[in-house]
Amino acid sequence: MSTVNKAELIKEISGVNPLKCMKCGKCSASCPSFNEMDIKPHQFVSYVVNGDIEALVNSASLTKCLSCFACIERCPRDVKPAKLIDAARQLVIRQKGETMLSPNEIPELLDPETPQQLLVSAFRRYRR
Amino acid sequence: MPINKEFKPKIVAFCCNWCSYAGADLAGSSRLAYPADVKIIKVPCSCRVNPMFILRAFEKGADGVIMCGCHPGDCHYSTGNYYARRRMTLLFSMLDYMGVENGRTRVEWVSAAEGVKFSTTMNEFVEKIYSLGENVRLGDLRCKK
Amino acid sequence: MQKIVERAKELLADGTVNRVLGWKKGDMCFNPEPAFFETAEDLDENFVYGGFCGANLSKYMIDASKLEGKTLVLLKPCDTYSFNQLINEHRVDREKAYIIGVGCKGKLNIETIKQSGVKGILNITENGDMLNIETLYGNTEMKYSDALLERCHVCKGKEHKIYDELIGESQDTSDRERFAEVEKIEKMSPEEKFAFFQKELSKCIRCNACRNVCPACSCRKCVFDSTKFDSSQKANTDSFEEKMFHIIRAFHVAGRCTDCGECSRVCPQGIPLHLFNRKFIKDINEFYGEYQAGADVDAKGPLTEYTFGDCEPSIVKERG
Amino acid sequence: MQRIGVFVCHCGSNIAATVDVKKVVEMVKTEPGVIHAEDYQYMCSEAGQAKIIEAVKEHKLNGLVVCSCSPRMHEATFRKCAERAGINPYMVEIANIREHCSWIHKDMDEATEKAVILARAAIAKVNLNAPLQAGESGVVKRALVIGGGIAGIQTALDIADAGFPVDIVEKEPSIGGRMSQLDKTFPTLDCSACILTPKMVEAAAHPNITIHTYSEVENVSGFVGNFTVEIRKKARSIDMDKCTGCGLCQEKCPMKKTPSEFNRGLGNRSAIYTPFAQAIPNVPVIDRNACLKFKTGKCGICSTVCAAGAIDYTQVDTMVTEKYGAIVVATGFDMIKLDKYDEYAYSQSKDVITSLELERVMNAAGPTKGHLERLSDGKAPKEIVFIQCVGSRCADGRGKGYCSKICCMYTAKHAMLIRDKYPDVNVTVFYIDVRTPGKNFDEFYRRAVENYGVNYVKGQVGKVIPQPDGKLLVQGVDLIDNKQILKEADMVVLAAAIEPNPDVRKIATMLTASIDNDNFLTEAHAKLRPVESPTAGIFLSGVCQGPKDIPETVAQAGAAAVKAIGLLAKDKLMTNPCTAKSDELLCNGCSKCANVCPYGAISYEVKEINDHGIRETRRVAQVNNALCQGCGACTVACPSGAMDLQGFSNRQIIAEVDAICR
Repeated sequence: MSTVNKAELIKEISGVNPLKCMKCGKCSASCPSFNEMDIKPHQFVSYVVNGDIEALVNSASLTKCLSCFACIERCPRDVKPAKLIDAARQLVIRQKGETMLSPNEIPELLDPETPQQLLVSAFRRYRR
Repeated sequence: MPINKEFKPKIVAFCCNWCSYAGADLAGSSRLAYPADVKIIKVPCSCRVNPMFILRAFEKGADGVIMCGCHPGDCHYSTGNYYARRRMTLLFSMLDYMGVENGRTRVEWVSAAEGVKFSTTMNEFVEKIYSLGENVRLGDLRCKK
Repeated sequence: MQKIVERAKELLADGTVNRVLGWKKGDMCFNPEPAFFETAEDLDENFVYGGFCGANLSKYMIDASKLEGKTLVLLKPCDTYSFNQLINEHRVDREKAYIIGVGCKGKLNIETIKQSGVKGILNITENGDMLNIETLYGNTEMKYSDALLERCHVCKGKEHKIYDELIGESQDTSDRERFAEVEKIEKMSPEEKFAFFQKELSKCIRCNACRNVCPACSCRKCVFDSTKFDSSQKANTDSFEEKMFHIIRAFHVAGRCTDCGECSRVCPQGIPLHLFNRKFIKDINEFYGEYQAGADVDAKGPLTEYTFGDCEPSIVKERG
Repeated sequence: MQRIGVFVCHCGSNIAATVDVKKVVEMVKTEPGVIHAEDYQYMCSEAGQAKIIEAVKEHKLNGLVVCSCSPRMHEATFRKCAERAGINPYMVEIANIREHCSWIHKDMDEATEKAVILARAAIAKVNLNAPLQAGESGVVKRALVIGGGIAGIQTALDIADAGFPVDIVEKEPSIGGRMSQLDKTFPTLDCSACILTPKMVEAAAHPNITIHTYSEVENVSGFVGNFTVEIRKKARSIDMDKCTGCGLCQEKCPMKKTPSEFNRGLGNRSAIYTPFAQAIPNVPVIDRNACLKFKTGKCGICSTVCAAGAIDYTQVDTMVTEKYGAIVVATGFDMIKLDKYDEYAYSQSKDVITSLELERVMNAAGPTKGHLERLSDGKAPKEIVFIQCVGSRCADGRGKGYCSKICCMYTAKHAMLIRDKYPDVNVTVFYIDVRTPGKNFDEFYRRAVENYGVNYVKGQVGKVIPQPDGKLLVQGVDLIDNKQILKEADMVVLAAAIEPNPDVRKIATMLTASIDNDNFLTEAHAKLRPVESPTAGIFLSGVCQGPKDIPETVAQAGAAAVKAIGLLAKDKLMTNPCTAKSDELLCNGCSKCANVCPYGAISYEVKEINDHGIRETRRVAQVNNALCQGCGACTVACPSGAMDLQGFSNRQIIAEVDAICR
């Protein structure tokens, strides 16, 4: 898949129009995992706009985002960076040809450093 | 939705001068496209639209008629659209009662600021008319046969 | 009937009224027609009042209001609604009318009698609850209540809404749901509805009887006769025109129609025209609150009024 | 049959790029009534108009169809052009082939076909057009200004100086408006009261100005040049003629714990009060909801102490009815409510305040006598954080979509004033953009940074967290450094968005003036008629039309005044000739039309009619052309078709329908 297509796919999955962003930074200001992230929430938008999806997909932010939705809640332009990162995750999942994780596999994969909230959030979002 | 390429619907849109016609102008200056099947007739107010005009359009082969006016409460003449609302409600109800598909008639309140709404409304309406197909129930049957 | 004639003669004699508006005998017992009477002799000779006097006389008062002096007009309970509506629209002059509210126990429909299989009717006489029918083929009888006009089955009541004096007893003959027929059509599929009206309306010969008899359809010149809408009167040239005519006719009287049923009574083709008017009445009642045209002389009428919270036209779609 | 000329405009490439104008010309030539058709680059230009005039002369045309931009743009131009060519201006129809065609369609064939149909509809209509003559109506030489803030005061002064009487209606007990609440004004930092109060005094003393304070417009009828307005003067409970403004009543009033609206609820006032010391008129009002006398019947201290005997508890609202030729709306603005912005802790901490509240705090007559202090504990703050764009530029439905325009500048002002007076206080401003278009505005902002050391941080604040020790933890971001910032502040100031005064919608409805979704009044033309409402005779002054600072407001107030003066200076106005007209021969006299007329323009006359030889006395409808605005409600209410609308007649509209459905 070309980078252009991936960027389009991210927009489609997330339902977000990144061009609405006015670069105010309120997402990064709200983010509880800001310091853990290599690509900061307000930067997600420009990565999608510029089509640099590879970097986004490989970034630590993918796992560090807690899906707490503070940025979605507070974004004044309705851009919702968390939805973008979420779409990037979906992209990874779909690439691997898997759409779900069996609960039995989890203990093995579990990193003790992983925040609780991320786990809860992941279950909330990916169970089918 | 399968679109019949042969079918070019005729759609008459009555727009009040103050809000909806200006809304259509705004849609134009914002380059918000909607199908060319829609032709707009300017009236001073939605209350100028006589049911006769709507029936006449159907008689002459229109496939859909839409009336747009200022939002209730915003009428340039203060009360015109309130009367229009009652008139059109009763007329549409009667057409429905007589077996005319109720998607062929529509009233939408579009302000001068709602170019986007004007365009989306027209797109929806045209799509609806395409899905209903040609207006065989109301047109001049004998001439067409 | 005799009481009415006596009183009419008195009022003519003492100069209270210059003429009497009533019904005169027709060529058959079942077709009396509206007429003006100016002398006692004329009254004695030609006046009639009976089960077949269904004609609503209020519309004739438009012309009578322009004549010299007062006119004695005989109104049945349901006719008084029409008269009130005409006062509301400044079409008749209350001062020019002397109203005798006449008793009514429901009016008869000759078509109903004929449809029951009775042929060659010579004479029909009322006998209490029964009708004695003389025919070429012998005598028969029928219950009075079985021969009523459609409108009498949905009678508005025995109360006269306006009168100067009352003569005779009235009774409420309603025994059907007023909107039952309308509801039945509303429940049909669009195809069935269309087929129903197509069938009924294709019978229309544009004789204009419905329009000419209607007390609400009283324009000096109908839009279908004038050049104002490029719709001047002519025979229907296409299948749509009769629909347009009947929709517009009903629309023009919407909120003004008292549901007197004259349109259906006079239609020579037997089109149930009241179904249009009654649909508007039903909608008005549902959307804007109960309204009976002619019940209140000072009412503004539902189509010349509004409230901020009126339903949107899309209700037609939502209601399904 | 008319002799019609069709003129198709290219509008440069605006139309010609998508519509084959030559083909349109060819196609319409065969339409009934069309004698001549041509196209031109710019029909509205002088050269284009000259072509029209030439064609009228050459072909003896009596009707024109111009296929061009929206009639809202150039209908008036082409009507004037027709007049110059010697034909009636109402014999012109516009086919809108730009906004309704070329601009929205991409396919050339499709757009051309539609343009031809639109032209045909216009031609069909012109075939039925009749020359119309505009009537005349008089002008009442008096203006009404709704709102007594700086916009209203300036407009009133300008109109009054031109020699016309003006009434100001202000709903508060004093004129002065928002500006009277401000401490200093940018970019010069002069004291707001010092420049406003002289204007207030001037307005009060002006022989041509009448001020109705504590009053509201209750009803408006009529039309341009001749409005009738009912004004409710709310019961002040004070005899304005007797009151000397000594202030003793306020001093003695026992009910001193009522939140002061003027101080944005940060301080208290008495139940009998003037909003502020320099109030005009300097006559208090009794707040009947707060007054002990009105609540319990016991008290009456103010009446006892008033030497002038001015207190009158029995006063009731009075109605004043006055006629005006022009009405200026100057209803101003308020700050938005911040209840949807929980993240800034506005409702949780007294030390999170709006900028307008800060104005009161900084003002010497304010609740803290001008000392900068925390409202929670009265301590002097050491760290102050300003947050920009709170509720402005929001597309998420919580705030306003527009930029409030004034916040960047007033925040720079606040920051500068604080740093000037309290150099030990650190000031941080979180901004998205700093917008400083205006004379000396950017210099002002740079001064705040360069000379006063205000710390501007590009980024937003995500959250303000009140701490147990009373401090406020501000979590923001510095987008330039790409760092999240956690900062302990003593005070947080929110630059809340401004919104039009909520009452304006009610007023706009009364005036039938159009208003947008944000409650700003719409101007007749966004660029060319910015101080007029589309409703004739209504003018817009100040923030009711859009966000503005003081210099802009004053400029617009002057412009609105000039427009109003231009109207009042006329002796006669030409009326809209597209009015309803009743055919006496068809009229039933049923009153349906009069029932729906919003202007009371229809009356009934009993007169003798000659109906094709039959002479009869009939009751027939008469339309007052000066009152009729041409909406057409009556035409549909009329069952017989006797009532018709000139310029939009039944036959004309039907001809258009037929042409489109052909």
